[in-house]
Amino acid sequence: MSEANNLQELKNIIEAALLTSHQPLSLEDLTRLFPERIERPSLRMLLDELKLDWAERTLELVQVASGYRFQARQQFTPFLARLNPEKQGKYSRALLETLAIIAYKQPVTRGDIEEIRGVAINPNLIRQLQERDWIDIVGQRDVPGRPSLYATTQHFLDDLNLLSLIELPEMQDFSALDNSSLDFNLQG
Amino acid sequence: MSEANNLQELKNIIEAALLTSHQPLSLEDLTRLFPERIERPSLRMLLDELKLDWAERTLELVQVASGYRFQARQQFTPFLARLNPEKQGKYSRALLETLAIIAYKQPVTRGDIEEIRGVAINPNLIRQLQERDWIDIVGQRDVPGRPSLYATTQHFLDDLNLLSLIELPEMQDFSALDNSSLDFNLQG
Amino acid sequence: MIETPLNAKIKGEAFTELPLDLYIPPDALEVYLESFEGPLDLLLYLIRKHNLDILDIPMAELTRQYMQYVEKMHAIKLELAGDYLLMSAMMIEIKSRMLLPKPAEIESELDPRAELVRRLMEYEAIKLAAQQLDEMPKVGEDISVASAYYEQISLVKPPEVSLEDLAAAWRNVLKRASHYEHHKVGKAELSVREHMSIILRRLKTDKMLEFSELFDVVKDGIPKLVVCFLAILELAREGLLRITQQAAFSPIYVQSNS
Repeated sequence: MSEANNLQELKNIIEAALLTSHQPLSLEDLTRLFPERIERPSLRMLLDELKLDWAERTLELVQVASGYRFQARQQFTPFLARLNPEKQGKYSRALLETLAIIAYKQPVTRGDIEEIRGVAINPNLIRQLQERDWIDIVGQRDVPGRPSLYATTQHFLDDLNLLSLIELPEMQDFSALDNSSLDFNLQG
Repeated sequence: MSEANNLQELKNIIEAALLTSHQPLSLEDLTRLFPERIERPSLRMLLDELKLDWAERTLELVQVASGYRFQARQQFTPFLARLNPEKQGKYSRALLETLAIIAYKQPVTRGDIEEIRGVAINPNLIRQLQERDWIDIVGQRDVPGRPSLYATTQHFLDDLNLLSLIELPEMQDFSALDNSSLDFNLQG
Repeated sequence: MIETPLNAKIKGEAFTELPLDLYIPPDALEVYLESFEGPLDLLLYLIRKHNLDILDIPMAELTRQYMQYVEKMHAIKLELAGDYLLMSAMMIEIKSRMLLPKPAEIESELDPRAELVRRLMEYEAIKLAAQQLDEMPKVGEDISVASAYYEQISLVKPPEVSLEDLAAAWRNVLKRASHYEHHKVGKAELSVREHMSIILRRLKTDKMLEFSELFDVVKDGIPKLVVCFLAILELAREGLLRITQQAAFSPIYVQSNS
């Protein structure tokens, strides 16, 4: 087999793998596809080519936190949405606020979350977020009771189409105003 | 938009739907993609074209019992198999509970399962159970969206070494038994 | 401007607008008060509604407003979380500290409101962030990920599931959903459920069957025939199949509603 043929063959295998995988594939996953050794720069080059091949097509090749995946272009969303009428309901505000606190302030304990929201938290919320694989326990805080510390997962980033936490919309963190400026205003 | 453009657009929507669907899509599913009415002969024609478009590519469009699906060509199977050297893990609690609900309450829709468990269900779970050939679709409920009805398969009974569902552990307090009308021997 | 989003229906009518003043239609009161996520949320709402300066909160006014709402919650016996009462106490404390004359040497001490303001701002930021998270496209909702089929030849056996695993899982479901009494399943119901699936499967291949074809009178014993009959009735009740007869004494047909 000529080298060009060989490269095309490798690219096809990668394409078939990405089109059939329901989760993102990392470079490491992709190297596992082949019995012989393949270097990461070659893989990256093939992925770039693949991205170009699909530039004008129905899916796009994107990179998210845990790897590469094909996903339908945005323009098809309204059509595809008609296929799944049993849509999951909207998320409750309590769940979204809990998720936001974990995403922006991680790692946090349940106590931290309750402190920020000013109300006790329903343990079901945490469980729901864990089942969705959006958060998990990354350790315990070294205080009496050793409460669990929660953080968001890679899967959370994948589901929100993000490469890393840095890509989250910036939080308008009013509280980060330093105390001196606050002080000044408060004297008024 | 010219008619040719319009047809290309319809074909793209069908392609995006088939490439991202977890299960085969029937003609009826495909008609649901579009807000306006589309005739079955037109759909069939578009599917034929799509099949041709992909004739030389990594996936093929095939028709199976419950509809159309894209699948990786045979030649890629050995490569794709290397991706999942699944450790003989354990199934998640969510998967087991989903399976239990289908076993005990069949036929049920995804919505039924979510209602009983009180949390949204990951579509991958259903897919995993289908791939294991433990559940399948036995019909659609006649409500808007026509959600699929899932039931356990013969293969599920075989794998659990059961002759019939009746051999599942009984889940009723004996004290609560009061439907004496059904008391005669139903185990036959 | 932050508003408390309401997704409430009262007597079938969507109720999306917050009342402009303190008058709230009696039917709406409960839904309305329940829509606050907690004392901080309620305080933020009051501050925004009355256009108060969050950096210079008039404590007397805010405390008065807050207490009015809390009393309303109390009056309609809304389960009043201790959190709301705790906040009242904290606000009254701040108010009284502000009333005390300050000796010159502690003039530089932090404003008693500082901690409350910090918490309100932090909460407001989180509230906004939560809205942003909600609006982001997500996999499974607005993002569809490629998942074409491929033949799996797995080299390792998939996990085993034992009967005990399954029973334990079902017990767990029941424990959590204890209010679903009818989810308890006895053998009689199980055999009916099994036959429901069997009949639906048959109707998938043969779109329409004569009623009698569903029964094997020769092979099946009476109990099984009864179960089969019950399964047909249950399927019809759940709207999963249709039973039709053209005229009296003519054949009865059963067909899937799918």
